[in-house]
Amino acid sequence: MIAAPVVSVADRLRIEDLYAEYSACLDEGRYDAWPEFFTIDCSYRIVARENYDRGLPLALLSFESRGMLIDRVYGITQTLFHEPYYQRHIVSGFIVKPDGNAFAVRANYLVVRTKAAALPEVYSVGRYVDRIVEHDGSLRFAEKICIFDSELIANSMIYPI
Amino acid sequence: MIAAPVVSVADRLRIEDLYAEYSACLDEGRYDAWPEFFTIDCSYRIVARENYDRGLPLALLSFESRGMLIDRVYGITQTLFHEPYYQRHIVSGFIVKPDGNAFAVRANYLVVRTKAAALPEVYSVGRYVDRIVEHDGSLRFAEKICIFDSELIANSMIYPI
Amino acid sequence: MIAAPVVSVADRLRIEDLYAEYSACLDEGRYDAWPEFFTIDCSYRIVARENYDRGLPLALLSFESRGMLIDRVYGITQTLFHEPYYQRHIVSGFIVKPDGNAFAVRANYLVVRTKAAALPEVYSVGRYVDRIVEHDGSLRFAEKICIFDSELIANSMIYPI
Amino acid sequence: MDLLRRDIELDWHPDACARVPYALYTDRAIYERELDRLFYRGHWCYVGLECEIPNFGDFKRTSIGERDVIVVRDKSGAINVVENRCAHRGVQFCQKSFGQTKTFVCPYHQWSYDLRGNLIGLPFRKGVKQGEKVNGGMPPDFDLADHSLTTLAVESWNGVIFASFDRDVAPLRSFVGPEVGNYMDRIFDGRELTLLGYSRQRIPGNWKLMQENIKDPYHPGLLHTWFVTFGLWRADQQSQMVVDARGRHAAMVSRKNDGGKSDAVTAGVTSFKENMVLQDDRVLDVVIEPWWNGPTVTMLTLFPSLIVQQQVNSLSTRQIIPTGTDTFDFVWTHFGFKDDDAEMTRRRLRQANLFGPAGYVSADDGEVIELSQRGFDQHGDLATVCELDGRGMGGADHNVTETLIRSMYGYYREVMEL
Amino acid sequence: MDLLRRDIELDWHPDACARVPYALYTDRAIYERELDRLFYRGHWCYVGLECEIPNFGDFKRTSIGERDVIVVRDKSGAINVVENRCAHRGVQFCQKSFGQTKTFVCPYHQWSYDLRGNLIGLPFRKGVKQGEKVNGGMPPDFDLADHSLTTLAVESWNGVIFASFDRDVAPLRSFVGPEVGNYMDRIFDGRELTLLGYSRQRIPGNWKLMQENIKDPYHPGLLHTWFVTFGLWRADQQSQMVVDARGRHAAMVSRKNDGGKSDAVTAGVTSFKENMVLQDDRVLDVVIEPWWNGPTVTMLTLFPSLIVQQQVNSLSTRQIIPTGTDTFDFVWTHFGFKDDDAEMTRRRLRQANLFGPAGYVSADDGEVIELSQRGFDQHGDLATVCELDGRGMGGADHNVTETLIRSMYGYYREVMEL
Amino acid sequence: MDLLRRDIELDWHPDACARVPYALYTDRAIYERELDRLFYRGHWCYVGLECEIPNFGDFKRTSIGERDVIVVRDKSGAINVVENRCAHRGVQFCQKSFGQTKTFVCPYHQWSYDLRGNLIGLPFRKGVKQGEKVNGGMPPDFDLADHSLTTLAVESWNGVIFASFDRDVAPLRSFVGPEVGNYMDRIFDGRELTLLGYSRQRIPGNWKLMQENIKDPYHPGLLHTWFVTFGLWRADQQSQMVVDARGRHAAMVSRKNDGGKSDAVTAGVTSFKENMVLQDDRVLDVVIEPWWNGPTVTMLTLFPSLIVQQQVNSLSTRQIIPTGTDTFDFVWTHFGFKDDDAEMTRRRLRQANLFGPAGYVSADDGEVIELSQRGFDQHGDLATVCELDGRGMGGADHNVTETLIRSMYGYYREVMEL
Ligand code: FES
Ligand code: FES
Ligand code: FES
Ligand SMILES: [Fe+3]
Ligand SMILES: [Fe+3]
Ligand SMILES: [Fe+3]
Repeated sequence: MIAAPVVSVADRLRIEDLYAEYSACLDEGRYDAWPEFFTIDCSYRIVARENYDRGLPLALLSFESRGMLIDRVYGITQTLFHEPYYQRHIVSGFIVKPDGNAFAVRANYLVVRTKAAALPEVYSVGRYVDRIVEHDGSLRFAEKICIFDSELIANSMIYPI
Repeated sequence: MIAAPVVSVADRLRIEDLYAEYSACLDEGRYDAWPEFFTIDCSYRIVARENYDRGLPLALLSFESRGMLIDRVYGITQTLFHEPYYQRHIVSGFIVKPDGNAFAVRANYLVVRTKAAALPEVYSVGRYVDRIVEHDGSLRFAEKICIFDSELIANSMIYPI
Repeated sequence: MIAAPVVSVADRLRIEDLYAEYSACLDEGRYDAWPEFFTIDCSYRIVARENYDRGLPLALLSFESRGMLIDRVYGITQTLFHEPYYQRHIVSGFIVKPDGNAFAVRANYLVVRTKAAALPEVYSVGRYVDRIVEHDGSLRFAEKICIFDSELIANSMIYPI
Repeated sequence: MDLLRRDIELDWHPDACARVPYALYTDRAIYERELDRLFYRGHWCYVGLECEIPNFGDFKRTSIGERDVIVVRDKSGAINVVENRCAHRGVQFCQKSFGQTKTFVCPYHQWSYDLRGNLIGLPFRKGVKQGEKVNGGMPPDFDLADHSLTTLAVESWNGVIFASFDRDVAPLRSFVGPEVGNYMDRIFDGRELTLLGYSRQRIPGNWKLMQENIKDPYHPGLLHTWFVTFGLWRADQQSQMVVDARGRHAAMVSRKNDGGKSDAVTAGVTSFKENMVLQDDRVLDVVIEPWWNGPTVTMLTLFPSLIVQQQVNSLSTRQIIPTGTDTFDFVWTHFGFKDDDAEMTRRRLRQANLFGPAGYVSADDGEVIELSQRGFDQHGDLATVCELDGRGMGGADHNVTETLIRSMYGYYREVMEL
Repeated sequence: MDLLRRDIELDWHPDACARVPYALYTDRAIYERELDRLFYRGHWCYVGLECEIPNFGDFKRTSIGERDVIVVRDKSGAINVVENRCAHRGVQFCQKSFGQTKTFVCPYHQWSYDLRGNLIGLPFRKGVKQGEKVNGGMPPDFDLADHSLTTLAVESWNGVIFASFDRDVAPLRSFVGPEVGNYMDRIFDGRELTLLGYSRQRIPGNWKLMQENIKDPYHPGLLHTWFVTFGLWRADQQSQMVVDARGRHAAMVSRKNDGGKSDAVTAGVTSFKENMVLQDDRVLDVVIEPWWNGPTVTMLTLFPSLIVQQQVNSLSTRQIIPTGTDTFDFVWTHFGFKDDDAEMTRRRLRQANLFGPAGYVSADDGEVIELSQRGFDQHGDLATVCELDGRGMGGADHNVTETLIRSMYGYYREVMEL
Repeated sequence: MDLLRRDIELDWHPDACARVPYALYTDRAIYERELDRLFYRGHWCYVGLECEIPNFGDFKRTSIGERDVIVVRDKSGAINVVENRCAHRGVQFCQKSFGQTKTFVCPYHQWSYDLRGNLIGLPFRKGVKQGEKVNGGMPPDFDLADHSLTTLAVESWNGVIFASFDRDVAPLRSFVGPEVGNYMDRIFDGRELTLLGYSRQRIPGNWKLMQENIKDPYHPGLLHTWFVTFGLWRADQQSQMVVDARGRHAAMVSRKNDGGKSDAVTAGVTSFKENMVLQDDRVLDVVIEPWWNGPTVTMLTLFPSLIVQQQVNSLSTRQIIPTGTDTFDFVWTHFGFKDDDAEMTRRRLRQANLFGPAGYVSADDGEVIELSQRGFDQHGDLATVCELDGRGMGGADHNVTETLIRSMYGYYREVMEL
C-alpha cells in the first residue's frame, strides 16, 4: 500500500523535529514562544470531531493570524482565571505529503493533563491536520487544525493543544 | 547496545508510514480499507498477554486470511450491534529487523476509546509483533499479532486494533 | 523555526532505536538487561517536576553508577515486595542535539500501568532529559533523568521508567 | 440510581435565601428530590432547536435530568420526544447522537416503535408455528398499547424545543411568563435558525451553580477581564435584572458602553487591564443588529435547564444536564439566522472565541464553579452569603445585585419543601 | 464495603416475576443481600477447572462474589479453596494470578499457612531472647488453630471445581439437580480437559443480566444475525428449555438447522441478512462430535456464578464475578478434551471467534447488557416486562419463551425474601 | 461530602483493641466521625515546616482532613493558617501550591483578605453611583468582620508547624506530651532546617493503616529485607517503644547493629538474604551524627496526621491526608540542617533512595497497606488480630510487640465513643 516516500528524509525528520519542539514548548509552559511556530497569517483551529465530520463551522477556538495567537497567550497568562495544570503531548503516526511548496501533514496526538495533587488524566485526543511552509530556512505552521475525539471536555481548555 | 541499523533509512520510514496509514484508516473509521493493509493469506491475531506468555493458544480474535478480515468488516458494519466509539491509535518504539525478504517489526501501541457524551479512556495497550512483506512496490502485513496488556477488556472489542 | 538537523540521519535513527529497545526491555520485564543500557559511571534519576522546577535536590530515585542500577534490579526482583504490574512505554517528540562526542536527547514519555484483573491506567508521564554516548560502536545512556508531571504517585513505583 | 429515600435535615439561616446551605450542593437525597421535582415534574426542560432536526425522521438524543430522551420529527412534521428506554427489558436502545429513521427498533429483541413512541410490533407475538403446534408468543391479554415508550409533553417556542415528563405541566408560555418571555421573543421571533455547531463540557460542580452564575451580574465585570476592559460588561452599565412572577426565570439585560477606565468600577479591580490592546481585534468586530432594539447583551435563565445567550453578535443556547450532586454536563449550541450573510456568520463564529469551554469570558466560569464545589465539599455545614443589594428578592434596574440568585432559591425552597 | 444495613422497600407488580423491578439492578442494599445470601451462603460458586492446576502446589486466584480466593492442589492431589486474606491483619497476601507454591506466606509479618489454610507458624511467636530476657511473643493461650485462613467447602464435577463459604451447603449434585446435571455430565463425563486460554471482560451492568441473557432463548435469533443467518439458532428450532426443581438453574438445548430464509422466523427480522456469505467460512467448519447425541447447542446456567457453553465445537465456562450493583467481571475459560486431535483443537479455536468480548455472537450481549443497565439507571421506579410465553414458570419444549427468567426470579424472591 | 448522619453499630471482640473490626477501615459514617473528632476537633495536625515559607508573603497549600488550608507568613513573621474557602460563595480561591502574595483575592468577585484571613474589602460594597442614583452594595448592617476566612490555631515546634480548626485545643506541647516530645526536641532543637524536596503518594487504603504501620515494630525486620540484611532493623535490636499518656502518640527508638545472620531473628525469615551484597554501597554510607546520642532510628507518630522519620542520616516528615474510607494522600518532606556540609547533604539524599514511594524499605509499606484494605473490603464483619506481646497497652523495651497499635485504638475508642 505504501509507495516510496516522495518527501526527502531530511525534510521528513525536520518536520518531526518541528512537532517535537512544538510539544516541548507547550509542555514546558513557554507560551510566549508558541506563536513563533506559526506564520504571520496562519490559521489555527481547535475543532470538535462532531462539528468537523458534520460540516458544522463552529470551532472551540478559531484564530486567523499570529496576532490572534499572541492575544490568546496574553489571555491565558494575564486575563483568564484558571487552575494551573501540566500538559504532556504524545504525537505519532506522521503522514507527510508534499503540497506545492508546502507540506501537508497529519498526525495523531494525545495530551495528558496533570493538576496539582491529582492523578494524570487523558485530557484530549485527536488528529492534527496541518500545512507547513518553509521560509528562510525554517519551517512554520501556515495552518493547524486540531480535531479532537474527546468532544466532552473535562471542564475547560485553557492552553493550546 | 545499538549497532548501526541494517534496514535502509528509506525502508525504515516506509514502514513507519505503513503504521501511520494503518492507524489513520482505523481511527477515521474507514474499515472497508483495512483488509487492504494485509496480504491475501495473512494472519491477524489479537491475543491477551497472559495467553501469549503462558503459551495458551486462545486468541481474542484469530483470522487466517484477508477473506476473514473482510468478513470481520462485514460483521462490525452490518451484523454486530454495538454502541459506536472513536478509536485513536498512538504507536511508538519501532524495532525493525530484516527477516529474509520481509521485515520483522515490533512496536508499542496505545488505543484511546471515546464514546459519545463520555470522557476518553485508555482502552487497549500492548505490543505489535508483525511481519511485513513487499509486493509490487508496496508493503503489507503478512502477519500481525496484537498482544494486549489490558487483559480485562472494558466490555467489548468491536473494531480492529 | 527548525534549522537543518546537525545530527546524521543514521545517528538519529540509532538513537530512536535505543529508546525502542529500552522500552521493550522494561515492558517485557527483562530487568536484568536494563543496566546494560547505561555506562558504568552513569547517572539515572527519577525526579518530580515540582522538585526539578524549584531546584530542590530530592529525587524519587537517584543512582550514580551502573552498580546501583544492578542493586535496584536485585531489589525489585528479590527484596521489594509488591503487587506485580505490566508497564507499557510510549515515547515521542525526540529532540536530539550533539553535545561534544555525546548526544543530548529530550523526549516525552507516557507509561501505562496494568495490574491483573484491573483496567489500564495512565501511570507516569513526563520528559526524559538524557545524555547518550557511543562506545565501541554502541550507544548507552551516560545520564538519564525522568522528570515526571505525575507528582502524585499511584501508591508506589517499583520498576524503572 | 440508588435512591436514598431518607429524610433531609436542613437548618436555614434567619436570612434564608441570602444564605444558601452547602448541603444543597452536596447532599445526595436533596439531589434526588431535585431530579424528581425540578426535572421530572412541573417544569419544561430544553431539548434542542428545530433546525437540528429539519426533516421527517431526523432525530437527536439528549437528556432531561438523568433520563435519556430522543427528539424526533415525524411524518406530520410534528416533533415528538420519547424516553430512550425500551418498554420490554429497559434497553437504552438508541445509540446514535443524531440520525434519520422511520421507526425505532430495539436491538435486543427487536420490539419496534413508531416515531410517536407507540409499540407497533414485536417478534413472535403470536408465537411460532412448529408443525401443528404454536410455540410461545405473548399472552392473549397482552396489549401493545400498554407498552409504548414514555412519551413527553412537547412545545416549541418559535423553534426552541421544550419537553416535560409531566403531562400536566402548565403551558410553556405561562410557565415562562411574560417578563422573560419578551426577551425570548426578541431573539426567537419565528425567524428560521441556522445551526453553527456544538461545544460540550463536563463541569465538576453542582448544576445550580451554573444557574447562579448566569443570575449573577456581580461577577462579569470582575472575573472576566475582557468584559470590563472592552466595556462589554461593567458595573456602571445600564442594566435591567428581570425576573418572572415565581422568581425562577430571569433575564440579565445590558447595554455595552465604551470600555476603558472609569474610577467608579475599575479602581482597585485587579482584573482590569487598562492598557490591554489586541494584536488582532477582529474577535471584537461588533455590528449592531436591528432587532436588538437597544440591549447588547441578554442572558436568559430558564429554570432549571436552559440558558439563552445573546452577547453582541454571538448567540447560543446552553443546556444543563445534571449527572450527580457535584457534576453536570453543559452543552452549547451556537446558532445564527437563516438570513445572515457570510459576513455576519463569520462574525458570529469569530465572537464564539469568547464563549464555550475555551472562551475568553466563559472558560473561567467553569473554573470558578469547580472551585466553589470544592469549597462546599471541604465542609458540609456552612452557607454561602448572597447579600449584595440587600436580602430581598425580585428584579432590579442595575447589575450590582445578587437578587436573582435569592429569588431562585425562594422558588426552590417552595417547590422542594426545604 | 460500607454496609448500608437498611430496609428494602419493593412493590412488585401483580404479575410478580413477569415484571422485574429496576431496583433489583440498582439498589445497593439489595446487592449486599445478594452477596450474602446468593454468593456467600447456600450456593456453590464456580472457581475453575482442575486442568488449570494439574500438579501439587499449583494454584490460581479467583473470586466468589467480592471475596478473593485461592484454589490450590495439595500434596494429596486434593483441591483446597481458601480465602486470600491473612488472619493476622487482613492482607490479601497472594498477588499472583497463577503459580506454584508449597506454603502461603503473608509478606507483612510472614505468618505462614499450609495449602489447606492452616496457620503453621509465625515469627517470634515464643518471643525473642535478648540475653536472659525473652521479649514479646504471642500470649500463652494463643492457638495457631484459631487463626487459619477461611477455608471453603470444595467439590469437583468431573473436573469442574465449585466452592462455597457455607460449610452447610447441600452436596453439589443435589444443589445442581438431575435436570441440568444431565447436561453437565454430557460435557463433563470424566474425560480429561485441556486448557485453551482465557478472555476477561468488565461489563458495566448488574450481574443478573448475564444470567438472564443465557436464560433468554428469545434474543439469539434476533440480536445475533450470525446465528439466524447461518441457522445456528432460530426460533423454529427443536429446543428444550430445562430447569431444575427450584427454578434457579437451567439448560437451553437446541439443534441447529440449515439456516437461510424461513418466513416464520425471518420475515421482518431486520437483523436477518438473506444474502450474507462469508469470504472464508472456516470459522463455521462444524464437525459433529459423537458425544453430542443430538443437541448442537447447550447453554447451561448454574446460579449464581456459572455459565457453561457448548456451541457446536466451541466449549467454554463463563464465570460471573459481581463487582457492584452496576458492574461485573466475566471470565471465559475455553477448553477442549485431552483426546482432541490437532484438527479439532484448531476447529475449537476458530469457532472461538464467535465468542468472548469480540465474538460475532457475544460481543453484542455485553453491549445490550450495558444498555439495559443504563435504562434502569435512568429511572428507578419501573419494571421490566417478561411475558413471552405467558407469566408462568418452569421449562418449555421450544425457545419462544421467557419462562427461564421468570423461574429464576421466582427462586430469587424466595431466597432474598423480597 | 454527603453526610450519612446514621448510627454506627459495632460489636467489639472481648479482647477489644487486640481485635480491630474491619468496619473501622470501611464504614463511611465512622470515617465522617473521624474527620470531625480526630482532624477537626481536639487535635493538632501537621501543615509544614517553617523553612518552606521563609519570607513575608510566602505561602503553601495543604490539607487537614478533607479541608484545604493555606499556611502563610505575614509581615510580622508570624505564621497564619486559614481555610482555602471564600466567605462569599465558597470558592477554593487559592490554586497555587506554593507562592508569594500580600493579600488573598478570590477570583470570582474579588473579595480580598489580608494574610491573617480578615476580609479587607469587596467590590461595590457601598454600591455604584449612576448619575444621582446609588445602585446595589451591601446592606448597611453588613460587617466585614463577620466574613473573614476560617482561621486556625497555629503553633510551631522549633520550625515544625501545626494547626487546628479547634481554637480550644490544648497547647501543642501538652498535646504531644513529654514522652514523645523528647524525641521531637532531639531532632527539632531549634536548628535551622533546609528543605530537600517532596514526594507524594496516593495510597488506596484507610489512613489509620499508615499510623499502624509506623507503630508496628514487628514488620520492618520481616517485610523489609534491606533492614534485616544490613542490620538497620531487627528483632534483637535494643529498642524502646515509647507512648504518651493517652496512648495516641508514639516513638519507635532503635539502635542499629551489625547485620548479617543471627539465628534468633533470621532463621526461617524468608525475606532474609544472607549473601546479599551491594554492587555500590554508597546508599549505606552511614555517618553517626553527634546529636543522635545513641539511637540510629527514631520513628515518631503524632496522631492523627504526622510521622517524623530519622533513619540514620535520612530525615523526613510524612503527612497523612485522608481522602475517603479507603484512600489517603501521603506527603513526604525531606529535610536537612542549615549547617550540613555538602557531603552530609549528598548522604541524606543518597539514603533517601530507601524511602518514599519507590524506596527500598517503604515502597512495600504502601503495597501491604493497599492489600490490607483489599482484605477488609472483601468482607465487612471480621476483625484483625493484634496480640503480639499480649493484649495490653503502653510502651515496651523491645520491638517484638504490637502494643503501640493497641494503645492507639484504646485512645481512638475513647474519643470516637465506639
Ligand atoms: S429489551 Fe428491547 S426488545 Fe427486549
Ligand atoms: S498481616 Fe499477614 S502476617 Fe501480618
Ligand atoms: S465567591 Fe469569592 S468573591 Fe465571590
Ligand atoms: Fe461569567
Ligand atoms: Fe446472546
Ligand atoms: Fe515499613
